[in-house]
Amino acid sequence: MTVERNSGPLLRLENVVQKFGGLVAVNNVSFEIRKGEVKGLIGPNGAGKSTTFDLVTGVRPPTSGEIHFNGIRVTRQPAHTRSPMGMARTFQIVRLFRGLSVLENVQMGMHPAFPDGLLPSILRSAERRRQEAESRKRAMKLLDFVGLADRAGERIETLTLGQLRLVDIARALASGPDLLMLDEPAAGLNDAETRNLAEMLALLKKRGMSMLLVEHDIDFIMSACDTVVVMDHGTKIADGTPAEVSRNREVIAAYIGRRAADVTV
Amino acid sequence: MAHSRHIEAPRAPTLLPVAVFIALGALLPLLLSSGFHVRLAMLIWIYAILCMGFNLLYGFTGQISLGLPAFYAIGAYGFGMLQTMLGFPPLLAFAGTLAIVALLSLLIGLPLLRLRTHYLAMATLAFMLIQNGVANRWIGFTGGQSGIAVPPLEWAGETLGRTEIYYVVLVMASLTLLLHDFLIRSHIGRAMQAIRDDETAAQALGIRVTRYKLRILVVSGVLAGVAGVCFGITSLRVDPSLSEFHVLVSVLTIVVMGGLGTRFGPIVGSVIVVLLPQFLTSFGAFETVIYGVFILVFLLFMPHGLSGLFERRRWSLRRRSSPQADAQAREMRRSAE
Amino acid sequence: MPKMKRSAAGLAAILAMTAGVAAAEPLDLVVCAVDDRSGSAADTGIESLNALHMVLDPVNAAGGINGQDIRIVEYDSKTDPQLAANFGTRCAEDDNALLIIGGSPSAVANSLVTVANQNKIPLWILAAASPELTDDAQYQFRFGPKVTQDSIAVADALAAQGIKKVGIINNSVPFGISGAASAIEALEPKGIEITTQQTYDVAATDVSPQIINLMQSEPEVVLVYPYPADGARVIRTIRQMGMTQPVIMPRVGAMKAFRELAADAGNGVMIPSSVDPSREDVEKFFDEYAEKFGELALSPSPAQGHDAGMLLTQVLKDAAVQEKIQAGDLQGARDAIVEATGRLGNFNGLQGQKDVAYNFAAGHHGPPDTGFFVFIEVAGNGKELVGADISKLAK
Amino acid sequence: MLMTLSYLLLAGLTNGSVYGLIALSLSVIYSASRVINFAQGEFVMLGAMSAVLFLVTLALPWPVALVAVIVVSVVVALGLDHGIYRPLVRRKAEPLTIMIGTLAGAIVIYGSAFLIWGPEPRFVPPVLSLAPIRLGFLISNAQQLSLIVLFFGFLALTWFILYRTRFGLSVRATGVDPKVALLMGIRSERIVQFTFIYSAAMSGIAGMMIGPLLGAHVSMGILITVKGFMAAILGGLGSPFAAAAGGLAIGMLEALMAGYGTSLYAEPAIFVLILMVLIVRPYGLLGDYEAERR
Repeated sequence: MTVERNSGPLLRLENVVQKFGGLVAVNNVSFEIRKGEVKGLIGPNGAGKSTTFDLVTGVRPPTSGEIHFNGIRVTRQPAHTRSPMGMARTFQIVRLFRGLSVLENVQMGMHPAFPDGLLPSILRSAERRRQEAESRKRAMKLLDFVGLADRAGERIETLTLGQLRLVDIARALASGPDLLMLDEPAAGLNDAETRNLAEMLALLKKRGMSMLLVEHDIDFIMSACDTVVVMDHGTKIADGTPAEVSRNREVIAAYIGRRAADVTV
Repeated sequence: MAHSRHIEAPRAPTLLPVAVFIALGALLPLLLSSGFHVRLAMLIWIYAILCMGFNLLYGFTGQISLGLPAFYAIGAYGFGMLQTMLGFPPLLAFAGTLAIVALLSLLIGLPLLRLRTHYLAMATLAFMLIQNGVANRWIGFTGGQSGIAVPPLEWAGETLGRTEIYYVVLVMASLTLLLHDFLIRSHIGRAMQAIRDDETAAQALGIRVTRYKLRILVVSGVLAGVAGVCFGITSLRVDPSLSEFHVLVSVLTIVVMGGLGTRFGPIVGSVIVVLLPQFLTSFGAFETVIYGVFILVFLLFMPHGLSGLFERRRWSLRRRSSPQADAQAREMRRSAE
Repeated sequence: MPKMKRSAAGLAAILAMTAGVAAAEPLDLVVCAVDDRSGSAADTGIESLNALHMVLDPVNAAGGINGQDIRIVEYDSKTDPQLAANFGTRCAEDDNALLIIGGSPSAVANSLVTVANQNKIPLWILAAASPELTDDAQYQFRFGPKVTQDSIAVADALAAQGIKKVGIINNSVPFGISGAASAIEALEPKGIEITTQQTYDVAATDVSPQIINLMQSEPEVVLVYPYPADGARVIRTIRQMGMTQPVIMPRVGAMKAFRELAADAGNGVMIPSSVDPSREDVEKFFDEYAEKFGELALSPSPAQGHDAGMLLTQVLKDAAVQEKIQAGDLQGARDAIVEATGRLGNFNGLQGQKDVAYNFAAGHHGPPDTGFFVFIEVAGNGKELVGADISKLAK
Repeated sequence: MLMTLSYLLLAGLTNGSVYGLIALSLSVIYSASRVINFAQGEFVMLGAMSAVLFLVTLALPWPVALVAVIVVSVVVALGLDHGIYRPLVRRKAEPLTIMIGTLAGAIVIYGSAFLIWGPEPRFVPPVLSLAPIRLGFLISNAQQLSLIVLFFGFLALTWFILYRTRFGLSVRATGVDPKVALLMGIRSERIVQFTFIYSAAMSGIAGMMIGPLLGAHVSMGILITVKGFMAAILGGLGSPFAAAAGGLAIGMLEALMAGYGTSLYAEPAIFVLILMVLIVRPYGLLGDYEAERR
């Protein structure tokens, strides 16, 4: 897919609203991600960050408002169209494919590049074989990048949760995205794994990868992100650098108060 | 996080076993003394064709169709009727039959693939019952319960003998096997398994889930049709019993025994299911119970079937079992469900 | 342990052992019985096989034929035509059978016919009623009447009594559907109007919607094509709703399960039967059968098995057949059996009216077209079957 | 006119009650385990066949026979649960693979019944009278009417168990989310075991009561189950009451189709109708409950 590169923001949300029956889960949220920017999306439980993430990744269309990616209106485009456009995501609950090996899981990220359909795949077999070889090589490189090259042939069941998240990231990177969207990548990881993840994200950032990061862990997000959007009760209450946001009174009020409640759960 | 050491990607499976199966098939008539054995061999290939379609659909894509026997029957009926009623030559009748089953699968699949698991299973079962009901009732068209005759295959004015027909069936089975193998070893097979394992994730990676399901449904329908045509040319008859429950039971038994989602499960399973009743005749009334117990034993103790025993060894040898990893994998699986 | 032996033989066969038959040795007298002994048509297959044994066991006990025992190889086709075709082929090619006996449901018989013609082996069909089975027949013969003969017998009787309007009700399994279809085919040329054809599901507990339509179509006579249990349901409902018309129920009406379930409602149900209970030899045979295998209703299947056994002993004794058997010429023996069946097959069996013979001559290969049926009637609240007076049809 | 219609409705109700009973038993199991039990019809067969054993062969009085039929059903149900369902669940088989397992179970049950009773159709003595009963201008009999009573009785009992007992609450909770149920201290295996037993008893009793009307035959199971399957998906598998309603709907449709349309093509036509309903409502007519949870 040829995308005309514009000079505007990579991702733009305009007055996005999502209602479930009478409940307003996302209320008039707008923000942007520039190229090379790492944006965090945080908020207490039920703030609407996961719903917002779903809207951006195309799990469901918003009730109203617009979403643009690379200057293209993607508001109502179904989920499967996002990856070819350059949007790749990971999942909070790791959703790797159980029946495939680690390598094959990563190769799946490159799927849209292959010929579509049965006949083209058979007819253009030379091209397909070359692509297949290339995709294996690239997938190995990505596995090497996340440090799991030696596990390439194994079933994903044999990996630890931390390793699974790394495979998920490698799979997302495999599509060669312009924007990498990570849904709570640190959830459930131990300290060492979290540090490892942070290092890797920093490396990706250094290579110029734009990212949207939904996270629960405030420390993780504050250190990893250029800018942070804070949501509460479905509304955006702050948008700025970690330093700015952490000084924001509304954020502190909303967050600290609720966080105490979170802890007791 | 740069890793300097270079690790080779694990090797992709080769075509060698496929070639071995086809070569065995080609040699078989030379080894078999009686026409009865050749007939059994033909039936094995016919069931293998039918079940490779089912394997692609359920074993690899996770979509069940209990209506496959209907397409099997329609294949045989279509091949016979296009020749006897419209005077088509066999090749044209073959092409026409495939077009009919493809179109029907598409028509059925478009609306039904929205259904999930048991609903899809029952809806496709309803399709089989409709086909069977009509085949039994519309006597003027389908010949009712005694069915219709399928004209024997001819070559240059001569009716083909059993061994020649065997090779016709073998060619069909080999093409099916190659297609089956091509699909599951290519990016298409990966996508199919991705859909089976997690539709949401597959969608997020840019796979057009519905379109893939529909394609595979059509492929499985067409393969069932091919199996039906092959049945027609071997048995020279087709009747409604081709879409009765026992065919469905055979299909399910074959994939379970052979191994769901394996490369050669349908062939291995067909060998067992075709030969087993021939051995079980000596058990008289115990036959049915033994048959049922057989399926159960395979389901319970050999989840990947006979074929899986060989194909999966690669996995189990490498498997590192740490309790922690196991627990986490379990947790992951549970939350994915 | 014959079981062990047979499975070992099967194993050897599957492993593609060559079974070289030495040319000079006489052939074994192997006869295959491929029939349904489980599934919905099991009774026909079991009864006919029992009767076949009743005839052949004494023959074997008395030294067989020319000192050779007749061996029956039994296969259960389970109402599965594909399985039947496999077994048929196995008989022809592995068991080196001289002929195949069996095939009671039409679909099974049909697939056996294909096998018989491919392998050039004689096939004696027992109960299967589908008319085209013996069209242009070469290798296949049948002992039971065609469903059309059945229907023609009914149509003749109805026409003779001046009946003009007949209502038909049948179940939705193949037996009911094709039975009704053949009845319609036989009745219409006689100028008899079909007032309605009603179909019901065998699993339906209440068939009154169909009976109401039947009643409102005001037939003079009702024809029913059911299985035993649903037949009883139908006849009960017919009588419950106050319909008093005569009811004709081919085949099933004679079955014990039907008569038990229908009880008093079954009284007067008429059945065209190929077995005439008033014949002495028939009565004697059924008494003997009951002694060996338990009480049995008047059913054509044992009679067919018996007649097949009788003809078989005659055919195997035939000089032309024996010559080929002694020479070890299997195909020759099979062809000779076909020829001998046609030649010896004009004999009086237990089926048909007294002194009416089978007609296995070329171009016919089955029971005679006339005089094969008698009408019998359910009486005594289902306990008895007696000769029927068909003049009661025209009230 | 009115008479015809009333007859059709009564027949629809009677037949629908049988389909509804099967659908109800299928759905009770499904709602706790997410598995369609292909062997459900075999319990109807077992009910009918063992009724012959207890009532005729052993000549027991019918209340004793009824208890014996229930015992047989429950024992076989336990075998199904422990021998097939649990081992498959423990090795994390897909629901459809478990369904194939129950199909194998059905073959084993059928094969064993064949060994015991042989292939002949049996006569099941009616518990109630088959003599005509007049209901205004309608005529039926006690045995037929008892099926309607049985159906609504079991419907009420199922409702009571599910909605009026603590145990029912845990059954429902297991159906909604086995993980949450586990947190609440509910062992879902226990619950599923109960649903197997309960459904088997229901079907066994149904078999004993249907037997005198349909006759008993070892291969009657699958014939009966098919309509139950269709009823369950027509109404909605996820809720026992929706499935039962599906049974009534099929019974009524069949009667009306036979009464006013073609009786020959009634069965295929109804299956076509069910497919069309599923196209519009993928989780059945009343399946909103399940659709929302996805």
